[in-house]
Amino acid sequence: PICSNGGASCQVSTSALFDRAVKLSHYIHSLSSEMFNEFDEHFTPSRRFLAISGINCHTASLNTPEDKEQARQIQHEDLLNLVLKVLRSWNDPLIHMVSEVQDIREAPDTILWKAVEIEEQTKRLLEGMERIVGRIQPGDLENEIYSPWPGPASVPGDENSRLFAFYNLLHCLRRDSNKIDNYLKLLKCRLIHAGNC
Amino acid sequence: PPGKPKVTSCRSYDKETITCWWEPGSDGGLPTNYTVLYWKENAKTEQECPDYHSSGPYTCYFDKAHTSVWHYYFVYVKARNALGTNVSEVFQFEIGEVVQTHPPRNLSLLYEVESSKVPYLLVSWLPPEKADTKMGWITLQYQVRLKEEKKHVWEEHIVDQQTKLKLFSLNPGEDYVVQVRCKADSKHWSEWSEESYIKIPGSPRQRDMT
Amino acid sequence: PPGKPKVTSCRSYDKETITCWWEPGSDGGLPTNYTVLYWKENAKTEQECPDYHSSGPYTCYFDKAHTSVWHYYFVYVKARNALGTNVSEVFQFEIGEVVQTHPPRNLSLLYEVESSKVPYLLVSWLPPEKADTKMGWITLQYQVRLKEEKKHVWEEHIVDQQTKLKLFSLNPGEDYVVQVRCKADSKHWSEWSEESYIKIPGSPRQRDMT
Repeated sequence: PICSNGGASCQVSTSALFDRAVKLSHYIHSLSSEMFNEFDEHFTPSRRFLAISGINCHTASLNTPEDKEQARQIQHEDLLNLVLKVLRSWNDPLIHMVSEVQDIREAPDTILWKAVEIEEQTKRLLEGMERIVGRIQPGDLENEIYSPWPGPASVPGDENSRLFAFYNLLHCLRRDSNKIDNYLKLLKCRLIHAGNC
Repeated sequence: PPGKPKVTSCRSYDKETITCWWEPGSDGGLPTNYTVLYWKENAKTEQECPDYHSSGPYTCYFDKAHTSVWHYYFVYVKARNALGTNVSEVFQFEIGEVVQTHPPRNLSLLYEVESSKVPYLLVSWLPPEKADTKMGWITLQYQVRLKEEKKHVWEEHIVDQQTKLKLFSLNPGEDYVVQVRCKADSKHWSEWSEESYIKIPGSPRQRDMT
Repeated sequence: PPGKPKVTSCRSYDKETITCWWEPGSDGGLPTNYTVLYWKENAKTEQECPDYHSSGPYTCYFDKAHTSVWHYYFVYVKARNALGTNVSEVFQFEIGEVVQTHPPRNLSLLYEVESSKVPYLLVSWLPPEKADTKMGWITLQYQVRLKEEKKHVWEEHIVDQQTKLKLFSLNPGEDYVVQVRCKADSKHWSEWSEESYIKIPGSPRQRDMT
């Protein structure tokens, strides 16, 4: 960009913003998948938790596109705001996750490192998304409406319920990080490459 | 009663539809009826397989209308005959875990020799059939492997989303075989593409290093 | 008043942190105070340099917490003494434009002579320190150069993302020097790596003086 001295044109290109956001979302999702698989192999080998009580994500109330057709039909402004909402919904749970993993006995160090890295990179991605949304829809940064986290759903002192609450959180993080990654790649193709990636 | 049937695996080639494969148990010679049933995460009721045929015998095909990405699926088979019934283990998955695309297509090789430059082999290909990379619904990582035909050790290169790769260090006069495969977010690489062959032109040109 | 100071350049070695270098103007012998100030794209207020020391004298270091990949940066220096103040031009950049990694490491040379094969020099190296290529945050392109020690003209080869290169038909009996450097997404090549030397076996060819 021709960037005159302090002029308005001095801004990171939208294409570069999306490039960096997609690299981050891809990285966050691959870390989340690895962390979920590691925890699953270490603590819940037969996934009995899942079969018995199913998964309950605090972001389930957010109306996210669930297949390609729905994703194709949604306006990009709405999809952008949705990504922002999902990211904001994870602010508190990620803080909890980092502290919680340090208290889980025998949790491998690699899980702790990933939890810290995910929290740090997600904050970074949120900053980037706010830039992108601010760029594409100036003045439209809905700040308050997102899906607040009700806090850990575990019974104090009950190790099993605590492990399951953490398992549920990791599973939802894997799922939501995949949604964010998928939607960002869609948006990048749509907005930067005119639907022709 | 009938032997225990089994859901052997489930795959999505495009992250838009799903196919599951199943096997009957022993039927002891009695006419036995098989029903594939499934429920989705947080669903109140289970449903029957929507299509037993499109993917061939002993399969269940979930078309786009019956496929949603970020939901867990629980699939099992029920066998029933005159002596009673038996059910398989529940096969559970999320689509992201079972995406395995078809292999990349149209693998082509071009040996480029430009003056004063190190020659290289340009390997290029097309994304697999049915994988919508254009819209960004699926993002693929590719892996190219090559080896000298008479050797056994493959040299592998990971390529992110691009559909071409320059390979520099090939031995003049040798025959090479090249393949490529791809992977969406999940753990499953596609099959390797068909093999492509090329003979690297003869002994290298004399170098004039004035 | 003090002479005009200057922000001479800014670099990011890892696309995660940034260092800027600056020079004071003439101070006419008067004790002069220098302040490095910056603001980010759309920021309402300017801030002072967070760290004048980590990168050495006359620098300003922005650690991860102060480095944003989403914003343009505007950096300038203010000089103040008893006679007045003076400010530098504003140095503006976004991180993608100032990435210059450290050079590649562990450059190694191996002359391979296999029967029935054309001998070649295998040049291999490791990515630079601190360049996080695993996350794909930085994609590097490499350039190798080599020449006969006693000659002046380098032969240069771009090798995309691979970390090795086979060079054929080097002159037997000659001493060669090899270096490698790399470039991230921006325009700045790293420094050249340290030189590596090798003598190609065999006796030098008689030069054909016809």
